[in-house]
Amino acid sequence: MTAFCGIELAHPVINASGCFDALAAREVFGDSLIERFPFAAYVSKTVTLGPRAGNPPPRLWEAAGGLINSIGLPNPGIDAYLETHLPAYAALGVPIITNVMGSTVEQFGELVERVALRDEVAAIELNVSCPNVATGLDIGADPHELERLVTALRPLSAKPLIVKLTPNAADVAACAAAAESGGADSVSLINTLRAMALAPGATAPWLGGGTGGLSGPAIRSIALAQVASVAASVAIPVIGMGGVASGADAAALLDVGATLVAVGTETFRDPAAGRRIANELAQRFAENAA
Amino acid sequence: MTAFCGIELAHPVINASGCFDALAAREVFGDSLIERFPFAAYVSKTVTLGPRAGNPPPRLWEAAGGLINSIGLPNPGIDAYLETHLPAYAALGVPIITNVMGSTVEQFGELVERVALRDEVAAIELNVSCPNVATGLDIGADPHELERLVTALRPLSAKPLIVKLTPNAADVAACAAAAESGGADSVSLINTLRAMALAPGATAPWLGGGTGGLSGPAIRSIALAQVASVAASVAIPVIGMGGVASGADAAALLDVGATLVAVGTETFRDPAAGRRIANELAQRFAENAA
Amino acid sequence: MVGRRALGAYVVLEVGDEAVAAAPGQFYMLAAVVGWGGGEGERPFLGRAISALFAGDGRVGFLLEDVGPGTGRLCSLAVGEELWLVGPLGRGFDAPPAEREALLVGGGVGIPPLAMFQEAWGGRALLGFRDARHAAGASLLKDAELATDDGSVGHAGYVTDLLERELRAAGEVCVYACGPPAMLETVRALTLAAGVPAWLALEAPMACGFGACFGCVVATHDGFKRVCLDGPVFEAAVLA
Amino acid sequence: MVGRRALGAYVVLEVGDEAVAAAPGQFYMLAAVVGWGGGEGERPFLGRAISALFAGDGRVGFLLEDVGPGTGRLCSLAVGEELWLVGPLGRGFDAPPAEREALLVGGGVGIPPLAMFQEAWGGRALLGFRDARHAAGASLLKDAELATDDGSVGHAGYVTDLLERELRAAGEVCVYACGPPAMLETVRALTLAAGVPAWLALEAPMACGFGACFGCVVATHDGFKRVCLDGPVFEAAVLA
Ligand SMILES: Cc1cc2nc3c(=O)[nH]c(=O)nc-3n(C[C@H](O)[C@H](O)[C@H](O)COP(=O)(O)OP(=O)(O)OC[C@H]3O[C@@H](n4cnc5c(N)ncnc54)[C@H](O)[C@@H]3O)c2cc1C
Ligand SMILES: Cc1cc2nc3c(=O)[nH]c(=O)nc-3n(C[C@H](O)[C@H](O)[C@H](O)COP(=O)(O)OP(=O)(O)OC[C@H]3O[C@@H](n4cnc5c(N)ncnc54)[C@H](O)[C@@H]3O)c2cc1C
Ligand SMILES: Cc1cc2nc3c(=O)[nH]c(=O)nc-3n(C[C@H](O)[C@H](O)[C@H](O)COP(=O)(O)O)c2cc1C
Ligand SMILES: Cc1cc2nc3c(=O)[nH]c(=O)nc-3n(C[C@H](O)[C@H](O)[C@H](O)COP(=O)(O)O)c2cc1C
Ligand code: FES
Ligand code: FES
Repeated sequence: MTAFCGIELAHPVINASGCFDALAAREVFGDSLIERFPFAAYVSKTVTLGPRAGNPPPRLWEAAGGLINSIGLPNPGIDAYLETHLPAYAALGVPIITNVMGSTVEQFGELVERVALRDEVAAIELNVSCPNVATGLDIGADPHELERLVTALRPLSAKPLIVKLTPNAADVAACAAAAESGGADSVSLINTLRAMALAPGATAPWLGGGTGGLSGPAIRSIALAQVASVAASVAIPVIGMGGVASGADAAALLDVGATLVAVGTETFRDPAAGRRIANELAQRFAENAA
Repeated sequence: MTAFCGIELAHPVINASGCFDALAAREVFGDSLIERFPFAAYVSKTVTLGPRAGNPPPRLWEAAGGLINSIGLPNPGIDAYLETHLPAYAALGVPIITNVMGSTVEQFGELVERVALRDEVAAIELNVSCPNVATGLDIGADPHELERLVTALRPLSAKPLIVKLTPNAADVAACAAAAESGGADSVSLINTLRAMALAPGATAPWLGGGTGGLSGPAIRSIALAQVASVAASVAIPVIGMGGVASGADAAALLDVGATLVAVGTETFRDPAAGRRIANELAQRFAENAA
Repeated sequence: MVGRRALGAYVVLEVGDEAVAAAPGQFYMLAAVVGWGGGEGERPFLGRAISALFAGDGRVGFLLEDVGPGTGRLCSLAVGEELWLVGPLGRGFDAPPAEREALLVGGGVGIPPLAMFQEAWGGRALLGFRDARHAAGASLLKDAELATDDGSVGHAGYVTDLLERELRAAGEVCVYACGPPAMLETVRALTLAAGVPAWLALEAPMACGFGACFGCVVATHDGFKRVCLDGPVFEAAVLA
Repeated sequence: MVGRRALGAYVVLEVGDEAVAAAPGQFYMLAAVVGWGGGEGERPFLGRAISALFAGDGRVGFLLEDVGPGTGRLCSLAVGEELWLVGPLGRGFDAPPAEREALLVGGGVGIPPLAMFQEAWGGRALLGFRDARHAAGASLLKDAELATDDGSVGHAGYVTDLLERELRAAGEVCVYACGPPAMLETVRALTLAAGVPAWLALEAPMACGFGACFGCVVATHDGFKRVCLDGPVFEAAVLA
């Protein structure tokens, strides 16, 4: 068992927000998914106040050792999320972390207040880092703004608040420390790095959103550096992610100070990656103990 | 011919600082190197006031689609550089760009003044971005500090000043604009991204320097996004680099607004990469013109 | 992988799988276990979506054309080499309404869904190809009428010319189509104009194939839909 | 690649090249043109430094052991597959002084420089291996005295035990060594203590192999030196 902000988890591997649609996966892989859910907790895709359609396609570009996405945070909005999605997630049998994003402190406040009312939710993750949406980035990259935001949100919920930091910052450790000062219970990182690709044979951007965010093995070593520097700078637990594809990758993040590890892009290649990585981790611990 | 800050270049492909030791290459590959020097200009490795030994080994880690280095800017110091290296570089037959780094405005000032006296030097590149040395980073990531630095250095030399920006910044375009306001003639980017790796089977960092910088194909799409955003924000010419391995990669950087392209890590795999990429570029232009 | 044969410009792969039956139009995500990625540009990284050509008795078949690093590697697989396989995925074609004749319209690597459709429910096939080498793929269906761009086999021109002719001949038909985007767009326009029901099996760049990434969307009158989850088969009338 | 054969635990590759003669201890940077990178961990990305085993007449030979993704791919190459090759690189061994007997000490994949040395200038070889399967590599030299870790061939123990014996037997010798870091460290300590001149061919992680990256340094009394440019052969006395 792994303890995280007072929540008991079966193992330290969870999904990265936006990289696993549990309802779609159940539709595709059937109820066996719930019996053996690959992750120790389920993190929702980012939810905003109103519904969002997301960016026009194409939304994906395969990069060297990774993926660039410009999905653009499509989601049904907080009403539909709370009414339809959340009760369905609750049936997964693992703690639910709801990830929210607003463009202003007020929007964030409304989102946190509404989510706080729901017993199904174990923790709230604040996406202040999505590189596809200008507002989220601006708050998350500036320690002062970030501290102000978290300070304002802290009184609105007794649930653990996780701040998902932006990696597109000069000093991520300073941002993490600001989140901690504001009252965050945990920080998570890294989100995708701003990236771009041109259409083959053309001079225009390939992605409908213009730019996108890079994830996958290409960002693994950047994630490790940022998680190490953040974990050394704050006392609150850290959720590490970025390019994790194996137990060894997960172990490295734990070794530099993360409490949990999240898996995103690798689940696209292997839908059972969460379970596989948790098993590989358990085996490493067993070998080290022996 | 390509024009850059009043310098005429045979083609738009130059080397990235620290990724090609022209003297060593001549020793290894012979004088044929000079007859067909792979780059249109030669950028020196970063030079500091005093000599530096660099970081303890190991200095290299192979990452997914790239390389992490913690070389630590070994160099003979400005005296030996001006006395021994520079005259040898001058024999290469291409314009010389000298890359310098100080820890303070004063150090930078002394470096620029001394280099400015030398006719062999066509332009000066200011390394305000090396992630391996704390000081370089701090100046380059903060637009105000950067503008102050460039403003102070501008009167010290009539030679073109190129500011090599750090990619580990929240808003690289703002840094570029600050460099331009300070009087820079050009900006170059991207330098390596802060990254880390653990030794296999260990919990300690592999690299002697603790962390290092990621280069190569893994950072290509990040470089393209940063170069595009910088080129859209400044009027001065931009030198684009980061993961360039082919004419197509170079063309993409030119398409988003770069004037020159620099090649680093790819020259490790193919010492003639500069010439190959310039040829591939020329072929593309010929095809597009036809 | 248990079998491999060339078919004109294509390669047919046969892969051992725990034999879930796939519906016509369903697909799998495929990747080679060894030699996936690396080399120039370090691609492929993600799996590749490939339609089932047949499925059952512990085997799944695929029809491939080498158009890039991913399909290139899959085409180069030798018998005995291992594959990552996720599927069957997506919503395929439904059985055709009894009162209408099914017209199967497609071409190129779009023929596997149509071949499975014909095997299950019959239907008359109109197929288009670049040239004779590609037209060899038509042997996967029965009695197909052909068109080739270069006129080397069948009608010289587009397969949609053949469809236009059929739509003018006022029979009660419905259309099932799979092929390159431009072909499907023409099928959509023609059938809509003719008031004939049509179902199209679409392609889109995919990262996951099971609804996780929201990367493969297509615009419909009801907003963006995931091709991998809500499709790849869509009724022509719902597409925006 | 023009030739390939197994030799115990090793593979010997023969590659066509424009036949620059290489000196004993010089090396090449090698990468496969196809299938370099990708797969688990997306490595290898850079070329791999491999010593010449022979060179001339348009051919270069290499001795390889599969210890990771790079050497693994090189070992898997079939005749006819293409290689990227940069070299010969580095400073190899110089000819031994006439007045001293050359002792060649090494093991594992460190034997190619010693084999070329013996071919050029003679010398008596003391070689260490893990076991009999690896000791097959000794056939690349003439009349080598062997040690194996498991005692299956020759002396049971380290090759440096044999060197210690030789250094006690007060002949006028000089030592040329190539092998794993721990072995070379012992050779350095023993020869230094005995006041015997020794040259060591070192290994270091390399990105370029031609002095460009400053990544391969070793500490000497004169500061860090690049193994690829100033070495790989260093006199034992200069190493810090
Ligand atoms: C549901 C479905 C079923 C399919 N069925 C089949 C089938 O049965 N047989 C078959 O052969 N194919 C089929 N395809 C098509 C197949 O999936 C693609 O051709 C394949 O993914 C191409 O991969 P590649 O690496 O070979 O080529 P790529 O190089 O990926 O090129 C394919 C196209 O992708 C774009 N592209 C180029 N570079 C990139 C990049 N870096 N990132 C993103 N996009 C890029 C370009 O538009 C290019 O033309 C199907 C596709 C779908 C969605
Ligand atoms: C001058 C010279 C001559 C050589 N001659 C020969 C020869 O003749 N024959 C031969 O077989 N070998 C030779 N070698 C050794 C050979 O170059 C290495 O064994 C090879 O580079 C290993 O590559 P790999 O991918 O197979 O293994 P790797 O996985 O790269 O492992 C090799 C070692 O590198 C380290 N390592 C692991 N992961 C990484 C990483 N991601 N980045 C950096 N380091 C890592 C570890 O210490 C590991 O033990 C020589 C080396 C040098 C420098
Ligand atoms: C397709 C895709 C969609 C994503 N959507 C979200 C999102 O909605 N909210 C969020 O906070 N992060 C989102 N992310 C970022 C991931 O949660 C994660 O931080 C990042 O991908 C790095 O991890 P990885 O390399 O394991 O994918 C998304 C990433 C991808 C690839
Ligand atoms: C081994 C190595 C050494 C480098 N040394 C320097 C340096 O001395 N000064 C500098 O400004 N940049 C240095 N860089 C950064 C490169 O100039 C370049 O900005 C970066 O590597 C991205 O380009 P690439 O992906 O083509 O390598 C170095 C990079 C590498 C890989
Ligand atoms: S491919 Fe990921 S949602 Fe369709
Ligand atoms: S390997 Fe690059 S300097 Fe030696």
